[in-house]
Amino acid sequence: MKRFAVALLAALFAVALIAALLELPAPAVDLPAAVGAKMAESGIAHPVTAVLLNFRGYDTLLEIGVLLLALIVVLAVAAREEAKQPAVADPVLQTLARIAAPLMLLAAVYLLWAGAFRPGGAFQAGAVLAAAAVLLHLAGLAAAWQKPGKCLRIGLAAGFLVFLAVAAGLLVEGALLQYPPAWAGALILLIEATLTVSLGLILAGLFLFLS
Amino acid sequence: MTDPLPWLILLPLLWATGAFLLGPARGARLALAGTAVQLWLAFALAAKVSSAGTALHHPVGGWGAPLGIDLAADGLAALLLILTQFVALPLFLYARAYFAGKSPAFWPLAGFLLAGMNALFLSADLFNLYVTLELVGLAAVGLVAMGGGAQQLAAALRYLFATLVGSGLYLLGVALIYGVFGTVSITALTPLVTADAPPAVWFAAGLMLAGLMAKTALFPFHYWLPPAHGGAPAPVSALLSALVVKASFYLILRLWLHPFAPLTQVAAWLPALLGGAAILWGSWQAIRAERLKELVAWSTVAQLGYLFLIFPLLGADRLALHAGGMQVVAHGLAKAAMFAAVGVLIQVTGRDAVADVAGVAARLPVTLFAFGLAGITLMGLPPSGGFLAKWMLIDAALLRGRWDMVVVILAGGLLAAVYVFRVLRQAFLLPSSGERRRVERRPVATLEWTAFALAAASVLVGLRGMEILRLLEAGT
Amino acid sequence: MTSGLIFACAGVVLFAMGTAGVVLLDHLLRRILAFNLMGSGAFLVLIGLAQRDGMPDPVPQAMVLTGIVVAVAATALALALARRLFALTGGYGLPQSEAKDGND
Amino acid sequence: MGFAFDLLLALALLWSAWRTLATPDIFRAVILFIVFGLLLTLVWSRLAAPDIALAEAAIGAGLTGALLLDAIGVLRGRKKS
Repeated sequence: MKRFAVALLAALFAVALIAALLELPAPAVDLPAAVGAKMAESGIAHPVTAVLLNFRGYDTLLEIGVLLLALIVVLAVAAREEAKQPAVADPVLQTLARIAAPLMLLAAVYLLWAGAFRPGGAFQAGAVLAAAAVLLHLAGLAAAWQKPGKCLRIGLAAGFLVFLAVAAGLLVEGALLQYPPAWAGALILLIEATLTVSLGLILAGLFLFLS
Repeated sequence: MTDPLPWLILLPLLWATGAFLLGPARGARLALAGTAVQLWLAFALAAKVSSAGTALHHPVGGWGAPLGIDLAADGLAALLLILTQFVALPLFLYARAYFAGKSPAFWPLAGFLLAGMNALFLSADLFNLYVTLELVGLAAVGLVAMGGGAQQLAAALRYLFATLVGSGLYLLGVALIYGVFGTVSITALTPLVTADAPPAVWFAAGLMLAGLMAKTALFPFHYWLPPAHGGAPAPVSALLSALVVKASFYLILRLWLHPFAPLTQVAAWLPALLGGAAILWGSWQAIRAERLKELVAWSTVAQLGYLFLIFPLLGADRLALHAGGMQVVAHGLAKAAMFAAVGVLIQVTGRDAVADVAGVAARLPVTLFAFGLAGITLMGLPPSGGFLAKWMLIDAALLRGRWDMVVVILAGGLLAAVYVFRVLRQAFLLPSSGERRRVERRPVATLEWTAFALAAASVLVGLRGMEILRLLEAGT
Repeated sequence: MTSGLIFACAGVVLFAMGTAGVVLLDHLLRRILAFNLMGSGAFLVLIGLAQRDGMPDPVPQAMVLTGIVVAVAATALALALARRLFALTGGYGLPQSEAKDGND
Repeated sequence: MGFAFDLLLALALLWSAWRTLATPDIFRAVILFIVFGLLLTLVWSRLAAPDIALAEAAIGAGLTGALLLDAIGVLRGRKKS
């Protein structure tokens, strides 16, 4: 009964909303034009990265906070689970991982560099780094992580801390995260580079602390 | 540190990360120092807002809305910022004594929770608000799960799915708003949203408000609250019940007043109806609850109901807005005190059934006094903040001839008296059995006195009502 | 009808499906899957609707990137809790509410 | 031509989502979810959003898929023993 009612409600909602979407006026505010007009001041040549790290960089700062927070919860909850025995080593997978991991590292560096003027950036690069770590783990070449030591903790938090430090430092001169145009490119690159490492560690950690 | 707005967000993020790196002992000290500075910043902000008489803005990145994200603080935001830091500071003292270094995840999670709430109060951008909602929601879920037992995990998961569906509905609303208007800045949207807006905007308003109501545990979306707030460790329950549900309520009020005012008039009776149901149902369940913390958690469901009564009464006389602001403050202080007191009772007796507090008053007078003072606020007796809130609410209802609401408000007060006295009667009048006394632990003084301080504040805040109402006038 | 509008409509259906799934399903991992579908639906509406005239818009694209990362954080958190609950109870589902609620 | 392709892609996306929720076997549901993620990657590139397509493939389908597969691996292993 409940099942049927919820399904019916969802279907009605979808039909009504789609009907509402088919007759919309043009938007009153033209943000893509505003982004285009300010691109030169952003220090970045790729519009999506410019929005992500400059125009709406504050969203990104909080989002890294969310990710770090999720990792802290995973650590707190998973710490009590008994350690699993290492995965069974599969020679084919091992060879594949040995070849793929360095290539993925290269791909991450490329993606980070590319983010300044074409699709790519810290998130994609970090995800590729994490994927490399997960692959090594699945091939039995890297153990699952136990409780993180000092170094690993610093690595996990470094990206967020650098981002915070830049945000706070810029308050001396102006608003939160207000990059001076001359420095914007360099500061964003610094943030992105540390973020790539930390994101790679955090995303890999979500997997490796759990398994 | 000229502008307090960004620092109220940066500081908790900094000490949260510090606590993650340095461990619980130093983390607790960082948290206490950081929160003390934040409290000072919140008061400084309130003073600035009051003297300016309008909202303060801070354009993040220097771009300004709609290209960038704006932070904005009006009287309502300043009030909630003060409340949050003011409640969190004693609760952190309490938590340090309660956990005694055993719960390493508490401090970083509490820091992210506070950062998320402060960011939520200050944001003037609908999508940025989505990120802050997730920050608050996930931190709160993590804190509930810290207990580690199967029941706590189940409660945390139930809470997680409720909060994720809530923010999912909110996000779809934001997507529709961006699609229709091309911006998510509240300031830019306010003149654009009118009563003849396309149907998609009505959908968006409905989705966003419904999602936030689910997060605020408004009846009938309250099912997740009693197990989550009743099952978490006492300092966590206090933080969640006193503050976290208020964050999503604040956002409902904010959106109701600002971009969506032309749309919401027609449906103002709906939240009030649900609020009335919450008062009666929540109080009834609190009266029937067997466990102490469950009783206090159901009382939160009931007390949140009062907040939703204000919507059809909002108007030029601002009585209802004042009543809402006062109720948020009074309940925040009282509920933090009550959970803190109950935490002491449970720690000392080692049991959590209402029947187990029999005769405990002789040994824990301070704690029971704190519970009673908090109860006075919840019942709405003078001179407490709760009295002032309910008085103004009744006044606003009478002005509009809403006798039905007056009846519900008075009935809610009586029912609150019943569940508060249920506990006090056990503690003061009934004799305790001797075999229980032997297993009891001695109370920790810090725990008792922080609970008492919060309870005393919840009563005394009624005497400072004028200041609070004046703050609410600034730019809201 | 542009690509944007088609996928916005698909996003609405996806969102409705996901929400119904989170509400109705019992298996925890399935509810996590349903939550991810729900989020993807909202992202599709955001991009599809903003680009209904066929022009790419970097602002919602950046928002969706943020949203994807938030979603994976929520998913990992949910999985950690679900796995821990499984280790304790041996069950995939949530035990019936201990609060006498009458709402389940 | 583009319209027909978009329509087919949207239908395939919805079908994979539906099967993800309706399939009785949880392992199969996770695999279908990964397929869904890959189809979504295609959708993002159709919408001229290559950044999202990259992120979806790496994070949405890849990492989330790996997390889920690992979770059911554990659940299955425990159930047998």
